[in-house]
Amino acid sequence: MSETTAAVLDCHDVTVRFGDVVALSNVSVSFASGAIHAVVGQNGAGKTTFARVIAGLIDPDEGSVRISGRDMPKGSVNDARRAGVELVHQSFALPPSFTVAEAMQFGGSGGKLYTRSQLERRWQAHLDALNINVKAGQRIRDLPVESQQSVEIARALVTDAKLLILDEPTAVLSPEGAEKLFQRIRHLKSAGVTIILILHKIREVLAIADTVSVLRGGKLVEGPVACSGIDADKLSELIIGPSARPLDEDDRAALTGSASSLHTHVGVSGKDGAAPPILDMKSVSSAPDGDGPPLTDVSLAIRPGEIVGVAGVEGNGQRTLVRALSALADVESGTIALDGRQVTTLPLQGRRIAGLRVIPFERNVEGLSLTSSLWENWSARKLLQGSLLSWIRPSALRSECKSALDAWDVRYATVAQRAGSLSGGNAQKVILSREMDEDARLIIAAQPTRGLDIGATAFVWNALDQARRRNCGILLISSDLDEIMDICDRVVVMLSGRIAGTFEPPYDIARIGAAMTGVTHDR
Amino acid sequence: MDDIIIAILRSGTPLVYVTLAGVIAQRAGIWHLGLEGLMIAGACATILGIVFTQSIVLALLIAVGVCMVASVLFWFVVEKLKANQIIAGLGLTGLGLGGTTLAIESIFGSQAAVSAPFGLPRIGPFFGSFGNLSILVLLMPFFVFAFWVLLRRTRFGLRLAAAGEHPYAARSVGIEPSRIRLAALVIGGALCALGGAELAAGSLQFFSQNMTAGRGFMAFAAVIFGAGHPVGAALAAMFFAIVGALGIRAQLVFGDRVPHDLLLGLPYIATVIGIWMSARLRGGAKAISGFGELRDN
Amino acid sequence: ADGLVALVHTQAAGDSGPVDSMISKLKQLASEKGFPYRAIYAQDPATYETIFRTLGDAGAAVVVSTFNEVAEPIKAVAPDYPDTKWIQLFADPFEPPMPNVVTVSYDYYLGCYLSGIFASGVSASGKLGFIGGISIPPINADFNAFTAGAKSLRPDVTSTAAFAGSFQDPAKGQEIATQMFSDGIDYIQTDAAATDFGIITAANEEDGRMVSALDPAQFPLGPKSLIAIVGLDFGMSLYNEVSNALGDDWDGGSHVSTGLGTGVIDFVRSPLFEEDGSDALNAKAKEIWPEVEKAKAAILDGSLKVPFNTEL
Amino acid sequence: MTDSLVSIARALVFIVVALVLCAVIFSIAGFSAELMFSAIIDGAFLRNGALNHALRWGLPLFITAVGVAISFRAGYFNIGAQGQFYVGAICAAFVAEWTSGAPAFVVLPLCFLAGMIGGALWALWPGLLRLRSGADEVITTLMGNFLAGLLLIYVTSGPLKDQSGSGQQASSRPLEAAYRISNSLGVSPLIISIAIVVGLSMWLLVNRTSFGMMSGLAGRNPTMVTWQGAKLWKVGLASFLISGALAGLAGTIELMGPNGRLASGFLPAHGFTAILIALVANLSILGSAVAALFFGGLASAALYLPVIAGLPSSAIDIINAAIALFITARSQLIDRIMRFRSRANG
Ligand SMILES: Nc1ncnc2c1ncn2[C@@H]1O[C@H](COP(=O)(O)OP(=O)(O)OP(=O)(O)O)[C@@H](O)[C@H]1O
Ligand SMILES: Nc1ncnc2c1ncn2[C@@H]1O[C@H](COP(=O)(O)OP(=O)(O)OP(=O)(O)O)[C@@H](O)[C@H]1O
Ligand SMILES: [Mg+2]
Ligand SMILES: [Mg+2]
Repeated sequence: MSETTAAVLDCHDVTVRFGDVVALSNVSVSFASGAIHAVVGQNGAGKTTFARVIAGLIDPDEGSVRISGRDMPKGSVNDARRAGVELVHQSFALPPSFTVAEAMQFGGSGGKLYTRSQLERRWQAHLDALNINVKAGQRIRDLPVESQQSVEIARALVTDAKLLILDEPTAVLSPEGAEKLFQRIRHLKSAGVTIILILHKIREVLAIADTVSVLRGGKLVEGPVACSGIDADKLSELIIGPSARPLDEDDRAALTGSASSLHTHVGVSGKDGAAPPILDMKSVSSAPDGDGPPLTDVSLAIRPGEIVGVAGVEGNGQRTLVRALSALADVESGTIALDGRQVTTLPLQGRRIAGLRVIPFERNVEGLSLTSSLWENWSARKLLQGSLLSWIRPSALRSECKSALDAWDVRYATVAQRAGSLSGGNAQKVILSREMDEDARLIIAAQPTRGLDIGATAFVWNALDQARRRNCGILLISSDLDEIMDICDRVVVMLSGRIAGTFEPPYDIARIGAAMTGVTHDR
Repeated sequence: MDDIIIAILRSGTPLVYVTLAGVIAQRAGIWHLGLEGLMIAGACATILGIVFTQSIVLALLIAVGVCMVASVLFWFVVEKLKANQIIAGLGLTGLGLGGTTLAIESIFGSQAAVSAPFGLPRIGPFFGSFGNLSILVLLMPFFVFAFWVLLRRTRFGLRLAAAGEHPYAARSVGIEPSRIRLAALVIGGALCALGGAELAAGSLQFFSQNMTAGRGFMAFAAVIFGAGHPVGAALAAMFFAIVGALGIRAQLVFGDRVPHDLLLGLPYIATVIGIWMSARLRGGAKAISGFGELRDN
Repeated sequence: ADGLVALVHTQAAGDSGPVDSMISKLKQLASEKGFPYRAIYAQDPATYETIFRTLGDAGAAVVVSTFNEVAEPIKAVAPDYPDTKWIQLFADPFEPPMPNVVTVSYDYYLGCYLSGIFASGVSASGKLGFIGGISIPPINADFNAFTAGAKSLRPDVTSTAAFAGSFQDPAKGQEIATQMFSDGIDYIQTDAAATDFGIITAANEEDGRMVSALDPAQFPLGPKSLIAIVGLDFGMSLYNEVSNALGDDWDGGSHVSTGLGTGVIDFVRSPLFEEDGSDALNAKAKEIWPEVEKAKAAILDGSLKVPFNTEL
Repeated sequence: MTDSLVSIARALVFIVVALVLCAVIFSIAGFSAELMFSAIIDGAFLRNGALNHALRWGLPLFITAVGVAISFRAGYFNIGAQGQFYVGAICAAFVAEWTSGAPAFVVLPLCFLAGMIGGALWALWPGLLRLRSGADEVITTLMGNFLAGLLLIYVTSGPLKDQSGSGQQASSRPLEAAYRISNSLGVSPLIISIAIVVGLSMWLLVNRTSFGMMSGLAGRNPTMVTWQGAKLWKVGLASFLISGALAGLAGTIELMGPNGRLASGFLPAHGFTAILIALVANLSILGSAVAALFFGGLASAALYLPVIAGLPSSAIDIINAAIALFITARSQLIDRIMRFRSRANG
């Protein structure tokens, strides 16, 4: 009893500043050991920064951190790790050229001198024990983000962690994946590990966490409070704060999960079957392309004002689909038509001019140049509409960018700041504001709400809805079934590069799930 | 035939040592264009060491010490003062070339070459016509192997690579990239010293200004050629040596018909072709470019 | 600086040959006569003129420079600084002459011609080698003269040229020489400044390998291999010219043509080799020497004209 | 504004650091440090015509540096400026030789055209190798420099050799006065205006065209611009060609201007200094202009030093090297001070 009540983590008056941005201000919180603590908050609220402070990656400007009663010297990762703190980054914390085994090894202890096979055997065992199915010999860069994350978790569990922090672990996971993760977490909890979970989905918070704490604008506005004592609406209130505009009912319902049982989606009137499709893929097969299987005989039509969702376990060809539509993966047979115009051989620039817009999977690599200014990132699309020598007026672009970012209420200091200094959620909004412009015709949205807070997520959904009302066609790839079932007019399930099934509302989650896992089903 | 192999081993060995230095630095995330400067410093220190201490061991220790100190300076400028690696490296090279010349000038009152009474120990008659090669030639393969182990089969090697490829990931497991780089550069300094020693005292027993004649840059080329892999880079270095030998052969054979300057260019042309080939084999994309960092600090 | 004497050398010091000897002689003269001096290495042709002007502005009394590359810059600068005396060593006569410029030419290639004759006598294989720093006209001329000399007695000899690509790369020199020797070449004439050290080292590795270098100082480096040198006493010549210039009987505008005749250039056998070298070779050397002397005399009395050809 | 202030302050501070380091080395080697300092200041800034000298060396450097900046911005580390500079000069020299006798208004444009094309071609092949096969441009351009150096030796002692007199020098015939665009002091209205035109046009290209922004983005994150539909190879090739052409232009200026002839091994450090300038200027065009002027002054000081301070050439090399070692350094300390002051002021 006393063991569980003892505080494993004490933060006292922790303040972190990045230049003029105050990421955390006077956060004082203490977490009891042996429990699962959720930390929630909007994008840019300071969650990741908080996590990094505990992990010793960021040396707070003020305040102190005590772990299981011992004062941590400021910003020392080693001390934090010695005290049993492990941080699972959502992204970028594994050297791409490393094999999984090497990625496990380089942070760990022991094995000063090894052979490849030793190393792989050693870590394969570890991975299997955590039933993570990646080969220890695979290179990180060849893994889809999902597997990268499981590898990160596996790495965090190499040493016997006492305090495990996961930064938005579910953002990249399919519902099943998330459920698996939660089981793993509960298992760890029962093994006496304290877990801090940074989450966005309130449903998940309530499903797994013992306590929840809320950060807003770098301040701790609530908690840790027992989840038993708080309900979804209250929590979303706390996260968004009084200032922000309230969500409309069904969005909130979907977000907080209170209504997640009934997916009675009603399409908009604007869409009529007669209109010629905006996207018309006819039995497209592609060459093998990067990770995931090639497309085989994929036919898909999207009519104006229609949102088509692509469900499926990650790595079943969704990426190839997006790349093929973006003319980045080469199509071997079949045809692609945009707005009734053949674009099968047209390069991406041409397709974009024809109205194609892409919100790519990898926000920080494919979507943004983190070291370039916001306005440069934002203007990229416009620039490529014309010839390379066409004239530009930076001041004009800056102000356009500014108004666009404000319209999407991105939290940023100036349009001249580096994209890399935005929190992930705000970074995503920058991309959305670039890709969802007036003259978009077909919008491909790959995981558009991954890592976004509930406000931002609702915002994206509204934006997609607006686009639909403008009679755009929208292809939404998401590993979040709820999201898909909630906003899509039609859902196709991809399985190993093929379309394994098409579903119309009202959706039957069971049949979709079956299709995703390849269980044969009758239509 | 033996003579040719001997000549290749002689011209290749110094290059290999310096290339290894470049490899370890490159893997730690530093594009080391100071190799030339460290190499010449090593050569000069070795010869002066022999002249003044009459002991090859002391001479080597001095050379290694000098190059290590210079490497620490380089590290300080690049890591602590955040100077641009490429430029700072070229600066280090300039310091090496100018400093050694100034040294012999102020010591001997002239820039004339300094000759040493003896050089590195030879591997001995047991090896027949190869007996005249220095022990560093004999040790070279072992060094390459040791480096392969160090960089590809030890945790230190992994940490080095992590620090170079993804400093943030390194930091998040408690590795201090800049410390790792210090280690890498200091080790590299020692190797440059050996390379310089072999060049000046392996069979020559002379130091003359600028005697490295661009070998440091060829080593740097070998690093990229070998895609930062110790064995690959060492092979690339030997490839340069072979091509150099062939270039001479070409002069002797075609010299009367083809302009000598063109024949002198053959090694460089071959290097370009080699790079091109290896890039094709590696599918291009993988060609190292540490350019992101160069732009973004 | 009053009475400043400056040497602007266009080849790097440290060649243990011409440049070093000029510098040391200048120092010697400076200490004897007590004038301030500068030895300036002008590596970059684009800077010659600027350096000369700077010296002129600094009021230098005498400016000595080397090789034909500096001719144009001197022509451009000398008239603007009439009080400065300009001496160009290794030069062609100016047309028209300038009152404050003295040009000195050397027939260094003739020394190489004699070396060729000598080589044809001492070489057993009849295969001769020539290693230069870079393939530039004066060096090419030396090689052509060397070949001509050799063939003048033994038309059947072959002579091969190779260049190290640098005057400062002994290791390269050694590699080239090694290959030459292993091709059966047994006599190499060097013409590559510091690169020569490697050539001599290569020659020392086996008996019967012969080298002819540039400077007496190199004799000790190869007592068994360095059989002779094509000496060029640049230093002495600089010493004389500067002394004249500082004296009162300096005749500006003149052209001094010196070399074989005045002993500034000569082909000299190594006394060390005569002691330590193989007797067989020394015997051959003695045998051929009269031919060398004869050719030298013929050149001096004008009965023998050696073509000066700067093309390879 | 404050940023440029900061970087200038930085550069200056660290140049002083470098010079102090040199002073230490020299006093160990037995040369007078204060003589060195005074000579540098004097040679670079104070003596009469100092600005003129700085311009003579600085203008061509500026032009090459702008080219370097263009290719660096696009993410291609083309360190082949030296070779492109040489090949440009060589091509111009050949054209001047062939058209010799024709009126200047015919010869000059042809020479400049030839020089720029030559430089561009010498950048083209590394560019193609990089863009089509991913062959690392650092090495290919480095090798390109070596090769161009040999080519220069070859043409100056072969095809273009000045046959006058005993024909001993490795250099081409002096150009007829009519074809010179400046006297040997190397500053003329034409050269200055060429530099200005290059500076302006390239500034516009970089800051006012989508090419400029695209290359900037591509240099930082090629993947992202690919997803925007950019054709990387277009941007890349253009950058290579422009940088080569500008280096070639600089070579032509040196040939037709101050040098008036092609000599083997002339301006061996031109390319390196240009790279230095571009990086010190943080790849900005305007910054390059300032930096070029500064390094021009330094170059003329380097010629002044051995005469006045009697420093040996190796000492000059050391000074340049030390400056290169430190000039791109930045220390939080200075930045803080500067930021603090700028806050205080505004
Ligand atoms: N390295 C950095 N440099 C500058 N500003 C930063 C940096 N990291 C974070 N910030 C800023 O600090 C604030 C908090 O960032 P943080 O990433 O902690 O938010 P978050 O809660 O993780 O957001 P998200 O939900 O999107 O992950 C944001 O305004 C962000 O822009
Ligand atoms: N390598 C890095 N160095 C410094 N700051 C970084 C780095 N990577 C990310 N950041 C900052 O840390 C903050 C958190 O980003 P991170 O990717 O760690 O998780 P995140 O904020 O949750 O991102 P996402 O919203 O994509 O999940 C961001 O504000 C970003 O500016
Ligand atoms: Mg975060
Ligand atoms: Mg996030």
